[in-house]
Amino acid sequence: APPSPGAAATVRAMPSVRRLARERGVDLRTLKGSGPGGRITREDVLRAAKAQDRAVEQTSAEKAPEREAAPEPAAAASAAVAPR
Amino acid sequence: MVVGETTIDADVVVIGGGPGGYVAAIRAARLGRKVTLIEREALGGVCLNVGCIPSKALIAVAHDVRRLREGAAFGLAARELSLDFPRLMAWKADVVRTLTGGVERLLRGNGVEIVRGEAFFRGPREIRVIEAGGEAINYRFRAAIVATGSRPIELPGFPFGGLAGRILSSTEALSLPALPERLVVIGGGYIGIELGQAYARIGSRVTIVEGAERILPAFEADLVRPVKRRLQADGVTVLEGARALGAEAGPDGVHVRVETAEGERTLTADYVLVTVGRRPNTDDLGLDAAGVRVDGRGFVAVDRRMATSADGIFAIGDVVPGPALAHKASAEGKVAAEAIAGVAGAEADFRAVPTVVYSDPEVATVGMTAAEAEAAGHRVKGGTFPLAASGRALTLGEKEGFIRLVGDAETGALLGAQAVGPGASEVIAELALAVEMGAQVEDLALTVHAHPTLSEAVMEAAEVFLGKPVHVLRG
Amino acid sequence: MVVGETTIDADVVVIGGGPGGYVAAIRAARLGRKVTLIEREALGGVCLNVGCIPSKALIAVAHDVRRLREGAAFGLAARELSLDFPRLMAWKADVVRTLTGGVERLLRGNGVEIVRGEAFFRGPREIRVIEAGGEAINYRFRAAIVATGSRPIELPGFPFGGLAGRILSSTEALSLPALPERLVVIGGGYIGIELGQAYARIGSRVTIVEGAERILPAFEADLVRPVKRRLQADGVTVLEGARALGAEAGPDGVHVRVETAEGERTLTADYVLVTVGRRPNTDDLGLDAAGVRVDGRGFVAVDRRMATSADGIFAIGDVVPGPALAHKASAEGKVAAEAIAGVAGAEADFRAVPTVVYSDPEVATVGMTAAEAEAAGHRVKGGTFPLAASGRALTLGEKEGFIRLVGDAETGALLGAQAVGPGASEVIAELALAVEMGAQVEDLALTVHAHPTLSEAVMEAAEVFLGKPVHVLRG
Ligand SMILES: Cc1cc2nc3c(=O)[nH]c(=O)nc-3n(C[C@H](O)[C@H](O)[C@H](O)COP(=O)(O)OP(=O)(O)OC[C@H]3O[C@@H](n4cnc5c(N)ncnc54)[C@H](O)[C@@H]3O)c2cc1C
Ligand SMILES: Cc1cc2nc3c(=O)[nH]c(=O)nc-3n(C[C@H](O)[C@H](O)[C@H](O)COP(=O)(O)OP(=O)(O)OC[C@H]3O[C@@H](n4cnc5c(N)ncnc54)[C@H](O)[C@@H]3O)c2cc1C
Repeated sequence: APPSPGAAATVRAMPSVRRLARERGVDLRTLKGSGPGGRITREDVLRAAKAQDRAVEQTSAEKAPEREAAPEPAAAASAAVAPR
Repeated sequence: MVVGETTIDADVVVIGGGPGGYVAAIRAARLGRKVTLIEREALGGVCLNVGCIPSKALIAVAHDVRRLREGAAFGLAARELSLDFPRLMAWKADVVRTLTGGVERLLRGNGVEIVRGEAFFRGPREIRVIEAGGEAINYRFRAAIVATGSRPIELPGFPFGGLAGRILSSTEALSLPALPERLVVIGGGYIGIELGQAYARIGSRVTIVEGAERILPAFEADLVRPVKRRLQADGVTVLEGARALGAEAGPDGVHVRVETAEGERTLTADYVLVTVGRRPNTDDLGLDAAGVRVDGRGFVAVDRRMATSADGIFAIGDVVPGPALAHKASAEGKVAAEAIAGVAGAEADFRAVPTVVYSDPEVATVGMTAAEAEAAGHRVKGGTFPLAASGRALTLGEKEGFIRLVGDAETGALLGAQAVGPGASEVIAELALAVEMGAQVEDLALTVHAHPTLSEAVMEAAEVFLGKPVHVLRG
Repeated sequence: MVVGETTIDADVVVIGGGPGGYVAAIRAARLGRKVTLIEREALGGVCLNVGCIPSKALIAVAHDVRRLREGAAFGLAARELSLDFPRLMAWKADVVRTLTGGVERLLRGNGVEIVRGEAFFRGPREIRVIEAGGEAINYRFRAAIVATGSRPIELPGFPFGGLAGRILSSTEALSLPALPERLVVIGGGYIGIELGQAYARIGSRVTIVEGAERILPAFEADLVRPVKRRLQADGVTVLEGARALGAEAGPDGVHVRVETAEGERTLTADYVLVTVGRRPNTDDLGLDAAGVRVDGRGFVAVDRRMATSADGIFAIGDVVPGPALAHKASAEGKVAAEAIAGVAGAEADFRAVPTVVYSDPEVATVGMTAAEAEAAGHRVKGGTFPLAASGRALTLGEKEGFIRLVGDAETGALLGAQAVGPGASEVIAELALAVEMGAQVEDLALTVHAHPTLSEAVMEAAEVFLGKPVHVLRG
């Protein structure tokens, strides 16, 4: 059967894992889920985050302090409304 | 310009104290922000004061009345059943008061400053509030949340409050001085159906006029059928594909002219309730001055963080696109508050926002319908279980309805679910969780469900989906 | 030994047509096996005939009565509320008949052969059935499932049927000819509480005598407190830490002598209902001859495939250890059927078997209690939300109760949940799924719950757990 685009577009992961991925700046679409039914697990995200962190460390050490914040466009906007 | 006007430096300003605004205010305060909440009418917004809560209170009692009316089947009989309508209204007001009082206590307990007045933007960083006394105060804010909700749409020819107060919006219909003998409801969406059925049960003669081909047009036809049957059993006249043309005062009540397939008819009523939709409260807010983009229908455009086009200004609830539902407003409120407070990963990333119609039987849906799933490119498979085969439904004497699961035939993933029947409003919670969790339909089949419950039908529907039904011969 | 007795070669033989056996039979038949089901009494077993179903039917009507009795608060009043008890019994019988008829149709529709008679093992591969007429048939089977269920335990001094039929088990209590004026219930477990409360509501004067320190001793004390308060409001006298010593016939009814902390008392009753537990039906089954090992209390030992110590013989439901619940029986029945049919991975691997008490308010639990979680080595964290803060509970006029989540403080995983309140029987379904899915408590908080529902309290309790409550000030 041809791949169903809808199915592909929907990344399967539970809400807490999706939240974790957003927090750690992991794009779930790039992961392959190790859970039942191909679900992406907490461990999958943590592993990806660690790999990402390592990659960042290796390529640009000066970016390190920003690692904890979400590396999404969202981060800039949220800084604008944070208390001074 | 007022002379000597005050300007206050504020941190987070929330405009509107409904389920969107007050929840956002509480969450932001908990996260350490200094919050000012502005409300022009009543804390709790539409939902608590003139929406979800009073309507469900009325419906609960109307349900009791129906149970009793039909009680003879199981041996229950009341010689003279009477309903003290003012008492009912007083109880309902009590429930509302308890809850709105609770909201006020929660806000204050979390250190939220409550300002009574009407707010509008004067610029990208400034909100002006006209207080009850007419005094104006300006707030310079770091972040603002627009949570001003929505209001009923008027139908041409049926101005609210018109014909000497006989043309009602849902707001007035929830606070009548006496039980209407004859009620015409224009609009068979969920609000019209809920209120029309409730009034019919407590004693009004009710006619529902729906312009579309059938009532509850937003829902699939088979979900609505059991509701329509019940409405008819309740004595409600349902006119579908019927257009309300106008209303005139007659000697015996309001005359409502209606165009149906069979020609024009005139309905006579004590009250006419118009429930044909709601529109966002965004017109007098000065959103332009703030740089907040609004679409052609008045909805505020937001991203997944609930941020508008204007820096530092967020919007949630009925003023943004999507279903106008209290729980959506609250969920978005939490996201906005967390985004403002800089919580990493705060995003409105909901797979499943359940919708409930508190008709009897209840209708509840979550996620995709089969049609939507197909449109999204899935090869769709369904699994349906009828409540007529549910032990719990039978012991309740309520066996009309079914639960349907929609899944992906290839992956076995659950995509959505639809339910009609008693308790559908609660059964949908498990299904919402399942969709959010990315569950396989099989997960619902393998989870032990208590017997006898209505939720068991979820498991049974899952087994039908999997081709191994137990309590039906074929799915 | 009978001359000329018949021996039939059978494939799968199921002994017992309760929720364990009939579900196993259907599943095995669907999987292509030839199934013979043997039942000595009525299809549907205890649950459908004299257990879950008739008790819940009675409770549903008793609930209506209570709603109406207390209806004055919201304006509902009936001049003369009357209950036609024989009509109620007839309706209940009707519900039972519909469901057991359905079971028979499902069995036949799936090609299951139904044999009426009493079965016992004659050897490791042979079952003898004594049919109603006294004729014996032997079945040589490939696989057998023991699903013979359980029966009520007698209390010394209170023989069932004794004192001229005034000492009852739950079976008789569900089919009385007339409403008892005075009912003494010995045993305040879930069956005693459910039936005692129902009878009190429809008009009996009820006294419940519980030997343990408190009623519903299997449940945590705070879950039981709202039930006890309600029982008292219903006019039920609850004697805790009280021992029933014996019964004598008196001129005005049965005299029941009870020893309480305050000394001996005598209660006078029309009927005495004894509900002090159930024991497995394993004594006259010839299990020895078949090589099936049974423990000291009569339960059949099984592995996760529901296989007994004897090759090809499986056991499920009330005859095996674990909670005596219909849904557990059915779930095990499916496992046994699939194991027999060679389905790979068929195992009873349930994390969550919900337990429900259909008292009012309902009590429901799933997974671990805080104490159990601690004993299992978890650092435990809780999150509780009171229904007094639930909009739905208030609109129902039923605000007693709460929902509590038990989670692991370190990992945030949900371990279990307890609920008491209206609708707890349905709310528990979401929680069971959550435990089965290995959900984080956070998943319950991030899933949008419809407003206003009782299930929303699950989300709120999760937010309390996470330290970010919305609708309470502190958790
Ligand atoms: C009869 C009825 C029944 C309903 N039943 C349900 C239901 O069962 N479930 C459900 O989910 N939804 C239900 N709804 C919909 C639900 O009420 C709304 O979706 C919800 O109230 C939206 O919340 P909100 O916070 O966005 O806005 P609102 O609740 O509309 O609150 C907005 C608040 O902002 C205030 N405000 C507006 N403009 C200003 C201003 N310029 N300055 C200061 N304050 C301002 C208003 O006074 C109001 O209090 C029902 C609605 C109706 C009418
Ligand atoms: C009043 C009451 C209320 C209850 N309410 C609930 C509830 O709400 N929810 C819940 O989950 N559970 C409830 N239960 C418990 C539930 O009924 C049992 O857990 C369930 O019936 C067990 O199913 P089973 O298939 O193991 O056995 P059973 O239902 O006991 O069925 C066993 C069947 O085997 C037959 N049988 C026995 N021996 C032989 C033999 N030698 N030959 C042929 N046939 C034989 C019996 O006639 C019977 O039909 C209740 C029980 C009672 C008494």
